[in-house]
Amino acid sequence: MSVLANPQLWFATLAMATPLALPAIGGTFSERSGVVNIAMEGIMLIGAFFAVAFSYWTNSAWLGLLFGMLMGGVISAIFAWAAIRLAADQVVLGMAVNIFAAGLTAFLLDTVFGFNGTPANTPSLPTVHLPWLKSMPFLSGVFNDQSVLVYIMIVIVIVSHWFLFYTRLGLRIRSVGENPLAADTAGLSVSRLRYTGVIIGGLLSALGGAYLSIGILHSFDVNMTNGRGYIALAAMIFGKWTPFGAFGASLLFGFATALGIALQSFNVSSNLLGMLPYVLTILALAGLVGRSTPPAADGIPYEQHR
Amino acid sequence: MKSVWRAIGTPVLASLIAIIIGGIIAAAIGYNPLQVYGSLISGAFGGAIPLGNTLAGSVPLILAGLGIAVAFRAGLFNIGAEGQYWIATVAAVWIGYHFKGMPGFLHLIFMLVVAMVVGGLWGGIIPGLLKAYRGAHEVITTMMLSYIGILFAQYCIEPGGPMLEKGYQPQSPAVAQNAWLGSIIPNSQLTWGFAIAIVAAVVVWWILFHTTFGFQLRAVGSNQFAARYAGMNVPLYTVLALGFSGVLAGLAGAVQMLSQDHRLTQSFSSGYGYTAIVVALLARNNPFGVILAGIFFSALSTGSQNMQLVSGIPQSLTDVLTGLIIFFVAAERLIPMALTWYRRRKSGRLQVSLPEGGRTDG
Amino acid sequence: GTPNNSTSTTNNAGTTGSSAHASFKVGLVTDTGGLNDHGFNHLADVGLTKAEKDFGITGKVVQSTQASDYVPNLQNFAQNGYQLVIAVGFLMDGAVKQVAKEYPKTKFLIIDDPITGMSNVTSAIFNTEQCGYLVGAMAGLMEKQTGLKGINNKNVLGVVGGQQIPPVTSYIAGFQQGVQKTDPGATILVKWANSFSDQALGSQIAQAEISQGADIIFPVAGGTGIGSIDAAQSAGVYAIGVDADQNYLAPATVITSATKGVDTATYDVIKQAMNNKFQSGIQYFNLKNGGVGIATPNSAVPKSVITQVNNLEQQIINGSITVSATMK
Amino acid sequence: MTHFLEVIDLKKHFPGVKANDGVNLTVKSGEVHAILGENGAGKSTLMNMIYGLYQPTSGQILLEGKQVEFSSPRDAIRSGIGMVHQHFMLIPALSVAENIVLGDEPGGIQYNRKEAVRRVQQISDQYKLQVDPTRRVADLSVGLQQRVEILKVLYRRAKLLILDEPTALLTPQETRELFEIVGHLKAEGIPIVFISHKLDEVREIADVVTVMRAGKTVETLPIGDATPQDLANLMVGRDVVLRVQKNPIQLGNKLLELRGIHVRDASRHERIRDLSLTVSEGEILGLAGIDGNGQSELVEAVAGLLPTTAGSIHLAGQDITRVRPFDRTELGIAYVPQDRQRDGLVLDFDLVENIILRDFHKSPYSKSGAINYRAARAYAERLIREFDVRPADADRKAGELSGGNQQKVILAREVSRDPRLLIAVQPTRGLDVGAIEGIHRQLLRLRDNGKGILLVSLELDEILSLSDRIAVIHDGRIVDIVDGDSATREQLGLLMTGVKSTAETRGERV
Ligand SMILES: Nc1ncnc2c1ncn2[C@@H]1O[C@H](COP(=O)(O)OP(=O)(O)OP(=O)(O)O)[C@@H](O)[C@H]1O
Ligand SMILES: Nc1ncnc2c1ncn2[C@@H]1O[C@H](COP(=O)(O)OP(=O)(O)OP(=O)(O)O)[C@@H](O)[C@H]1O
Ligand SMILES: [Mg+2]
Ligand SMILES: [Mg+2]
Repeated sequence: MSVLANPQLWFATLAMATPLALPAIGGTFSERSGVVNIAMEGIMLIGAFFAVAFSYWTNSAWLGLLFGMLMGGVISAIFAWAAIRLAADQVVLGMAVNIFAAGLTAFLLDTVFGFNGTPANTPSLPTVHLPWLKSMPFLSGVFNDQSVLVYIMIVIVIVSHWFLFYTRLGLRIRSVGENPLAADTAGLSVSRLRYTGVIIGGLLSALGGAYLSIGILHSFDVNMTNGRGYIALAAMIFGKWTPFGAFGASLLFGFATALGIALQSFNVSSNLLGMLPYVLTILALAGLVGRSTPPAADGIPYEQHR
Repeated sequence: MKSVWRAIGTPVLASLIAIIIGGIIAAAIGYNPLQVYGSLISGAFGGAIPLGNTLAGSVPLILAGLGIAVAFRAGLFNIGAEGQYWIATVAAVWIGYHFKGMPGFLHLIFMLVVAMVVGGLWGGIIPGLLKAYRGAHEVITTMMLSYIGILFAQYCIEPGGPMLEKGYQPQSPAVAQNAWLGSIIPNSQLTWGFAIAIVAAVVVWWILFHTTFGFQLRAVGSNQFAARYAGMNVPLYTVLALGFSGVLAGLAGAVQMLSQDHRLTQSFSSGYGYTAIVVALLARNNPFGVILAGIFFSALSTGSQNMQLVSGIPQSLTDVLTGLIIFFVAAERLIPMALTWYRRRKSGRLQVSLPEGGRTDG
Repeated sequence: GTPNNSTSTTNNAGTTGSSAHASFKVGLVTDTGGLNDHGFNHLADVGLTKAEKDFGITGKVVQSTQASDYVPNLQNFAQNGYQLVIAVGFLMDGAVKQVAKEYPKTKFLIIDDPITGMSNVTSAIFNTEQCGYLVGAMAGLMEKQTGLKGINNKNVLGVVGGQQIPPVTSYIAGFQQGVQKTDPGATILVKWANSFSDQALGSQIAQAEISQGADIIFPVAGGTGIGSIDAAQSAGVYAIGVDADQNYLAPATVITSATKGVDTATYDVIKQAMNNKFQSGIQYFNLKNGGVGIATPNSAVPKSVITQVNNLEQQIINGSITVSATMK
Repeated sequence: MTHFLEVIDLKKHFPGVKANDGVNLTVKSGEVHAILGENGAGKSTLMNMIYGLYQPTSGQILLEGKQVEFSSPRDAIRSGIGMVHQHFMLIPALSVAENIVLGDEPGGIQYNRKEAVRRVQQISDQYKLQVDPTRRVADLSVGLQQRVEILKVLYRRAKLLILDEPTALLTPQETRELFEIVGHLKAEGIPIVFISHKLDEVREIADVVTVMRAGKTVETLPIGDATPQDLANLMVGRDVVLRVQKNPIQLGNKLLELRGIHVRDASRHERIRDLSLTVSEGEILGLAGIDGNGQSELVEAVAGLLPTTAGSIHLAGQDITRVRPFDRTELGIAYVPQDRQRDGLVLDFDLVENIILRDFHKSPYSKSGAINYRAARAYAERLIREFDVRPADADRKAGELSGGNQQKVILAREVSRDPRLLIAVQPTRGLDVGAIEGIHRQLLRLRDNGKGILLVSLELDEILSLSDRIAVIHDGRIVDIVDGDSATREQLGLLMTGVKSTAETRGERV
């Protein structure tokens, strides 16, 4: 059990959960408004690339972050337009965005920066060190020196919960995802609310991507998200389409990954250890979490007979 | 005639738009769009060998795509065809080299059947049971089992792994050669696996639309409440539909092994399971549409390789183009919408527009 | 240097005229890792590009997206009259064997895979266990030196592996033996990422090793390893680059790199083929012929350490030390 | 009185259907204007255009003399139009209060939940439409959901009110209260458009009535002293029999016996307690009760969709308590479920597939697992003709039919499979008088052929005119069983509140 007592394990849990929790909460916004979003992977890549590229060009990681999110927002707005206005199949669109984003970021990386990527001196976001935690070595080991985005992520979890469940706009977004026709007859603009949900989702997914490229690392690499957007999709469902649930599921994934790394010291096949997050998820899902029911109108384009 | 046009015309037009936009992009970067597309088409269809390779590449997409379409028809999203493919492949390969000296034809059937059973268990029965009795969402379970399946296949041929063959290469022994699927077009990769894919599409179509099994599967998929009231066993059909889906993904793996790879190697990034999702959806989950969509995507893939060779376009740019094409095919409404807009603009110039009351948003 | 030829030389290649260089066409097929792999695909392309510039030949690269592309891509080059086709990676073993048989007039070079008995195929095998040995020895020496900045007294080294495949394990095998030679008491942590492109994971694995006391990290994991170097830099410990000189990633952190001359091998084989000196069979690239090596160490490495490592290098070259390519 | 709303030559064409084909309508301030018409005549379509949900193909809508073009209900709401829709426009996952205030929520950025609950409580008290504002709509019975729909428009304080079949699911008492509300609003000068198939109600409350037929308005007349018969004939275009003749009862053996059953609903609440009931061959047993007293659980238990926690169910002497739903249908039980779109039809399937939804596995519709579509189509086409389903197109998807025609499809399917026992829940909900007549005839024909029928309905008139015996359910128990011929509305109304009458009863106890 010395493995579990090592604060590094929990540090890694939090660090690995962040790039899952952000897109998972983003996806929660999108799906709560009724738009199935499996484009998180692609939008993360976009966010990751443009965050580091603009960090380099503007020489400011914060500006880079802003532009990275902005580009994620732009891509998700286009996605939203096709999904909402053109009532296109949302799953297909999501896959299209993923393929497109993977190609675009790879192409831009090669043509703009060359195969070795952005220079090593590209600025990245600061880490947070809380001196007053010093007295508690374990907590200090878990929380100190995490990227500032880890803290921002925790704030986002709380704000998202408040936003979805305690504000007027949140109520409206949820109602549109449950029954757009009813929301329409209540005088809400279904399309506007869905745009809102999808674009918030895009911003958060891009933030998750930026966490990878300028949060814990200093460069972009082709396909550097490595399927985290898809895991985030699972975390979103696992978390029953709530911010705290998505965060909890992300923590589980982060923990299992970190544990898998830690346990590699014990001479077990790394391929078998790599199964740990997935096995744990299935067990947790089957044993504890139970049924997760999506928003009733999730994935169904709202087509008015106008 | 009109319905045929509606079914085929819009996707074709949409692809054209994507192709034109892609051409503009290519030209802007400095490539000759005509050469780009010429090389794409000739790489995919220009001659017996490219055509054979395109058709060969479509086989796993068609088979896995059929599986995903079946699940969608039952209202279920099987996102884990990739892992079902690999776990079934492991089983088929093991059967293929472990039982030596069987008559080739029987051995072949044996492998296909085992792969289908394993794929069905992995993709269907486990997630199906978890969904039906524990409420676990199939997107998560199929995805997680997919990762586990891929890791298991990797484990089989890692150093010290149970299926590792002695030698420099980290790979399994090859399946008995007399069981390999024979080639249709010499020097191309096309084997009788393509025929299996076509037959599978016909069988799936027939099962979905002409049997009581398919009837119940679709009823459960469209409205499980009405299906319940009609006495159908919804949990059972959840399990069966996912199982059927996994069977087809498993078949895809076995056929690919018997046609192309013949053994487990370290190439675990086929991506067939993901592309097949797009294939199924673009085909509107119609089995015959899956054949066309499978060939279409395979052509994009084989053609893009030739495109790199002839026009020097990097692989990443062909991904951009592929993404655009999928996007526009999905957004097929763009065309009627653009037409309406165009007509309105034309007629708007003739008439003085009326003042509108109370209009706030569109 | 010139690679030592282990098998016969074929001089009947025929079509290549040494004057008409632009008509000498070389095709390069990457494996699914693509040109961004921070590894052999990229380096092979570097070698090809250099050959294009130096000799005025025509070079073309096709990046495979899936395993089933290998055969058609090789065929396509052969079909289009490319005299030399380069297949990067042992995954193309079967594909090269098949296509080389179909196109006996075309020459093939396969990287990292031993194919023998085909007169039109040459295989480049890199004895990366040798350079792995040297960086291992260097790391061990650093560990033993007390008072070096950034080195703790725990005597732990961290290895981050991409996947357990021969091109990776040979480096690590050498590294283990090198450490064993200079610092037998050291602990070597070996962890696997099962990915060559997950920088974030590479960073986490390195951090886990650092938390267990590792102060020199040796990633052999393509893009994943870039993340490990990044983590080492953030934690203020050292790292060792791989494949190419990766010092540019973090000049103060990367003390040296174990290099694998895929670029020079590619370049050399192109030159051989152009000059009708194509040699079939296996060509070994090792310390002796400069096919593998270590990059110039940075200032963190004491002179004495460098001297001892150079010593060991000589011993490997003259055969008094043999390094095994098999991991413990 | 001024012309508040004017509709001029309005047309709405759907692919293949001219839902509205030249509608003219004038609604004056302070009048209750009824719209009558057969199922599919185009009433709801018209209202949806006035409400901005559909855009007209051509024609004009004038509000207070000014032409309006609503691109969404948002615009209509801004112009002061409120509408109760025929099909619920509710969000089951949200609370009652949230559903009601949605679009005009109290609070600033933050949603003021307390204030919303307070306001909803206040109007629900004021209009005597009691619902608990904090409950989830999904947990409400349909009757309560109907109240929520009505509260929604009352909350918005509309200048023009459209009520599209608002009483279909209300108890007589609730209907009374709604009419009082309508009376108040009318007195305030608010015009009300009222759609109903219940002619008595129309006569009671409307000032003017407009009749629609096949997408056109055919006549507008003051209600005057038009009898229900007159109105019925006007809208159907032929003589309609409003109250069908019943033959004397020919009681056979006991068919369905419930012996002391207990049933829990999906959320594990016990909704049926120790209930016993018998339906015999050749009789119609009416089950009367206020909605939400266990009717749906009772039906689901008989169908096998909810397990009984105690007691047993017998069909013709055979214990079927543990028999699977599939086999129960095989044994001859047929259902007309309450929620036709949810439980009765697969809206994406065409009529052929919907008509064989239960019998697809039987000859001649299938043989050893393969479906015979030719036989199925022939059968479907026959039923479409017999039951006058419109449009008579077997290839049409069920979702494209009007509500009344959807109901006809279900009835056609269930009645024609020649069941031993038919359980019909609200079989004529939302149907026009002509269609009701047809369905009542079918039910009686079945009874006269010696089948048993369990008729569950909130409509006392329907129960009274069809039932041989009437069981009254309250809080999961049978309060009493009374004779169908002698029972009165008042007697049933009292029983439905759980008070056992002192009058002589003829019901048997098992
Ligand atoms: N679709 C939307 N996208 C983004 N924000 C929205 C959307 N709809 C409403 N909002 C925001 O919600 C709040 C209330 O919305 P709005 O004022 O449009 O509604 P309303 O019913 O007209 O409000 P009020 O009752 O205050 O008149 C505002 O902060 C508005 O900006
Ligand atoms: N969205 C739609 N698409 C196609 N056809 C439609 C649509 N909505 C209604 N229709 C058709 O338009 C016609 C009029 O339907 P509508 O719902 O207005 O009838 P109604 O008079 O309200 O009938 P009911 O009394 O059954 O409610 C019907 O034939 C119906 O099938
Ligand atoms: Mg209607
Ligand atoms: Mg308002």
